[in-house]
Amino acid sequence: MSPVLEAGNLRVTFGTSVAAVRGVSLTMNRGETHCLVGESGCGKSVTALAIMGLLSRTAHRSADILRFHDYDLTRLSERGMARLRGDRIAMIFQEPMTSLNPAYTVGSQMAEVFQRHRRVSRATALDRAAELLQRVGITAPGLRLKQYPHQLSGGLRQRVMISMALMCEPELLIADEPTTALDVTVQAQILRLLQNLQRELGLSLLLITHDLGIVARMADRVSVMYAGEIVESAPAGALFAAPTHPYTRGLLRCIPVPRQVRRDEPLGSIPGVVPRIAPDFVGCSFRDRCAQAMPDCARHVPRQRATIDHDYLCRLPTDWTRAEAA
Amino acid sequence: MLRFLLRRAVLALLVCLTVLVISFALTRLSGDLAISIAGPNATEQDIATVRKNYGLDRPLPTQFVDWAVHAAEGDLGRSYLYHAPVAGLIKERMPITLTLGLTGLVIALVVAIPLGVIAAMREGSLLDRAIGLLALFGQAMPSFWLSLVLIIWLGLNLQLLPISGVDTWQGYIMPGIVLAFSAIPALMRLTRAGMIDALSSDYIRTARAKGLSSTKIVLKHALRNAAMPVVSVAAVQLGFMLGGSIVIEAVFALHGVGYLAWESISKNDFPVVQAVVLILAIIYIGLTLLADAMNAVLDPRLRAA
Amino acid sequence: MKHAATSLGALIVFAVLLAAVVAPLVAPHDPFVQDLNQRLVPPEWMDGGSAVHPFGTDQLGRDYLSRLLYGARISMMIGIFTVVTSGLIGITLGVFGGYFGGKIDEVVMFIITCRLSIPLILVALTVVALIGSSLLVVILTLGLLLWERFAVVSRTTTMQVRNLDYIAAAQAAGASRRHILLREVLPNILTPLVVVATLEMALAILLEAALSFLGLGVPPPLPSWGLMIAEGKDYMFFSPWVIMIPGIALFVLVLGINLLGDGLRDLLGAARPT
Amino acid sequence: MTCAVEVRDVRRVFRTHAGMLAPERVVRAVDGVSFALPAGHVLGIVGESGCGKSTLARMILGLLPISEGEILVDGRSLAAMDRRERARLIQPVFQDPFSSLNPRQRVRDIVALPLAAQGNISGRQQRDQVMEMLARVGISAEIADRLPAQLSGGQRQRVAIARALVLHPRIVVCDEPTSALDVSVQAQILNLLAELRRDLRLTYLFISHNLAVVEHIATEVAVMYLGRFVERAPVDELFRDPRHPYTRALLSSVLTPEPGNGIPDVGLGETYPDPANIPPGCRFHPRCPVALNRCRTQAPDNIVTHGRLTECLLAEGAQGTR
Repeated sequence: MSPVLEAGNLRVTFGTSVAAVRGVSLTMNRGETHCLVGESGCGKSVTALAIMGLLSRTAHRSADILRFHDYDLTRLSERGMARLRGDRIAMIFQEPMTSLNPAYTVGSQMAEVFQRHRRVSRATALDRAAELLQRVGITAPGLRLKQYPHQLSGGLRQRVMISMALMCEPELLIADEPTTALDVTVQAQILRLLQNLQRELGLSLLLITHDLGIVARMADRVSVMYAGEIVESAPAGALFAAPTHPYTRGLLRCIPVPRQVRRDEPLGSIPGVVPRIAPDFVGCSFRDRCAQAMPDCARHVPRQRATIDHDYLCRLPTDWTRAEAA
Repeated sequence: MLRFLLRRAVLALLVCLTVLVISFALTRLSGDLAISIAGPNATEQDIATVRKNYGLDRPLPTQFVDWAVHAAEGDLGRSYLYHAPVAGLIKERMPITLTLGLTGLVIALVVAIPLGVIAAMREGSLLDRAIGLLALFGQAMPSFWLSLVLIIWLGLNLQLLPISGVDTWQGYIMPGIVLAFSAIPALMRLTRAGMIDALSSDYIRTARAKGLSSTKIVLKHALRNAAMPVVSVAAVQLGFMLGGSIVIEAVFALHGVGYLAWESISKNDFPVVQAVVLILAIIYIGLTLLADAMNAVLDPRLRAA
Repeated sequence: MKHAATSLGALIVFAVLLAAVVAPLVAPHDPFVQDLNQRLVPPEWMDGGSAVHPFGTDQLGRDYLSRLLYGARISMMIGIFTVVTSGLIGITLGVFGGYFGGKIDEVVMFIITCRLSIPLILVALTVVALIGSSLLVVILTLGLLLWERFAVVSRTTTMQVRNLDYIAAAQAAGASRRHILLREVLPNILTPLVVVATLEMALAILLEAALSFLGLGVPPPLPSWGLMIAEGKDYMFFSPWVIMIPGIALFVLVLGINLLGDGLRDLLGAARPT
Repeated sequence: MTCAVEVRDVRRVFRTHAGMLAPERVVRAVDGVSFALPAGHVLGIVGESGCGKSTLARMILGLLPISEGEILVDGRSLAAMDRRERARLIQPVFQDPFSSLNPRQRVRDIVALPLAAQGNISGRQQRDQVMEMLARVGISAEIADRLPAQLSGGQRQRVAIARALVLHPRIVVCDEPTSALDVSVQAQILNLLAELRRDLRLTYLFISHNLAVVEHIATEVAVMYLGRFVERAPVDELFRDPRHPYTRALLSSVLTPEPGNGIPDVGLGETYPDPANIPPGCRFHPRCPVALNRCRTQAPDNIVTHGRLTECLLAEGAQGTR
């Protein structure tokens, strides 16, 4: 089966001084949830926007491969890309409070995407919108369609965003930190909804988050990003069972986990801060913060395989973690 | 909600009252008004007569209350110069000033909004900078001087337009253009800033992610939100333009309210000055209320939940 | 290009300021001396012009270049002193309203609304007409009238700053109100106010010219640029330079101030107040 | 022994107006909170946005007037204290390190402010104490001359902590001190706060929406919902035996990094809390998965069972089922 989305050596630069994405490769299969995880500024959102063709004009994108089904996205015109967006590839964003236009009703904004791609009447589109609102667990869709965004709570707005994204039954849904702005209980509700929809509709979901808890609960496959690169990529189970890149391991030790607290014992932490990366940077971008760094880390870093579908970007051998544990 | 509207109304009334006091106090600044009215060659006797005739020998508070009560009834006093009721004079002249103001506003909006939208869409480009420079030129142009230059150029050299008066509608074109010049920079900047804000907003990103056409994104999603502040500023600008038309009416010899006021100031006809200040203030307050109401209609967030 | 525009603005403002300061030293003639034999002499570059009067003479035979240079003094004085007066009034009102909020803010807003609703030029004209026209009266009148933008901008920026946590931290640190207003709030609202100051300076210069043009600003024979245009108006059809020269001077000075303001806004990263 | 902080039935009401045609909103942000915090303890206050936790913090810091009730700090009424005295007792650390430092001042002046405000400390003493405190929070001397814009988020938060501690206060109110930071930096700051508390014998009021963080640093936890503490207990007990249905929902929505467990059903409905419109009876009943009829009318205010505050009519029954 051919992949839904395939990216090879995707790069995004802003001007001449900032390389936001530096050679990202990833493959998404049908019905798969792929989590892109990393801290702020690591390039995960830029990667998503680059796939969607939504980068600002100051950004420059290049890729060896960027395919969605049979479409070569690197060659597609803006008009052609616009025809895919909202129809076969949909996206939802972090801020449900500002992602809906305050001047139009929920119904108008939902109907417009269906009308654009399906050339149907407004009434048909509104019927479809009501159906989808119901689908995402909104009990009074007729009322909600007539309301303006400011009349809805954050959780409801994000449900509206999700149902709007699903209007045209897309195959790929990109969700960029969809629950970061929400309260924890609402976050759980929205994620559960996303997970159920993904399974029922056979969606391919590219979920971008900084929260390893969400990753563990949602992902089939995980890619950990640091300073514009995917430093480790593996199936979720393998990644949490045997994290191999020093950054992944450090990150996991930083999170306090409920009911596993050992008081009086400090949390693990990673010293230093994320570096600014210029386009001509060579070597491992994590080396300044890494306890295992060695002189060779300033040279080109090889991508190694831990297992058949688990790879990482580091000079250390796969079994270095055993030495660390000892 | 009723309480809020009531509050606004009381506030507007208070502002009117304050303006009333200010404009009254203003005309009493010079000390003895009677001396000014009687003129430079008047004798003591003349001044005393004037003082008696105009009721200026009464205590100030009495004069004020008397004037205010009459003003509230629509009687704005009598002009010393025209020997006619002030209210009638203003009523007669107002259409010219209003037409001029509206002409100026329409020209300003027609020029400023498209320029602002274009500048925002090409933010940072040469075109954007050229438009910005144009706004600076407009801001720096002394309106009375621009009027004179236009009179020489369009009126005299090219003989395109009449150089004074409003016997035909063409008479409004030149003064309208000059008046518009003063409002264009602010309106254009506001449109541009609003459009830049809107275009970089999350909901525009959503609209793009939905695959909408760029025309629809700009005209339906961005402009609608950028237009909201422009509406209220346009209303306020109209108020300023009516007040500022005095200079332009003087240059083009348009016998509107501004011209009347200028004449009255030069000739110490203070009942007229007081009345014009008051009327313009009331119009301004009315326009701001109108702007608020229009915003409440345009912006769903300001409507009742 | 942006830098060039800012530099040009600064250069213009500096040049006019310099002209104002050194006018007595460089002016070729006494700006007030009339020579009825030399009326309406065209500028040097036109037919009939001479190097004796590089910018020609006016209807009373006064040297136009000298009058222009002395006129710069009036414009700069008006611009600077008006902005100082109106800035003090407006910033005080705005900061108090924005910081204390509540009833105090309501009073400030009321004062601002009253000021906005009285027609500016009309009231300025009336005041000057009643008190008598002099440079000082014009400066004071404009200073007392042109503060509302300072007040509006400093009020809104103060309200924004007031809600930031460093103000709360200073309050929690036990800092006095005086310290908070002068050291925590004021430095952080100054940037947009610098831009307002340039806008108001330009406006004050234009208004003085307009008042003088209408015959109720600076009294003759002072060489205000607005007054020069008014006096030349009757001769403009046959001697257009009498209005073109002071008009262009006025336009260039105001443009320079605005260019400088725009550049400062970009340099300091402030949003332009509208 | 006097408590470090004692709060007695404190309330705060806000009135806001959205626009010309909108009705006035009356928000009861804090609606009757009482607690006593002994010195040396850490009270973690958890709750969702809009529950009133930051309003409560600001009232305790004396930054916001109280509508009703009383706050005692170190046994004395906050209202009766002058600003210098209050500053010596209680200090804040705020959430957003980008807005909590004056962008126009250098780090050393920012940290010196509480000392300078006391008015009786010499410049030399101020300098010494500032440098000592900066060193203590891990900020080197060369950074002391920088402006906040030149620092990273973590460094800024360290500066904010140094400013809070430079007067050696007894109580520090931390309002979401790590939620604006990345996880790797969050861990550094949490460790620093824990270390400083131990060394300087501080009492913390630690406000957070992140239960895992609170569990890590707090000795006792209060769960806040629509302006009230609905449950309060020592940290171990609360996490081992949550009694209020809201606490249980909060706990179940924490996503631990355990792959394969899926997303739990927190059991809360579609309605969201609105502090301008607090429901009658139990304020949680519209979302509560186990609400009974009487929950709609009967307010479970101040129900204490077995020494624990649990504002739930079903607390006794719920306890039995566990």
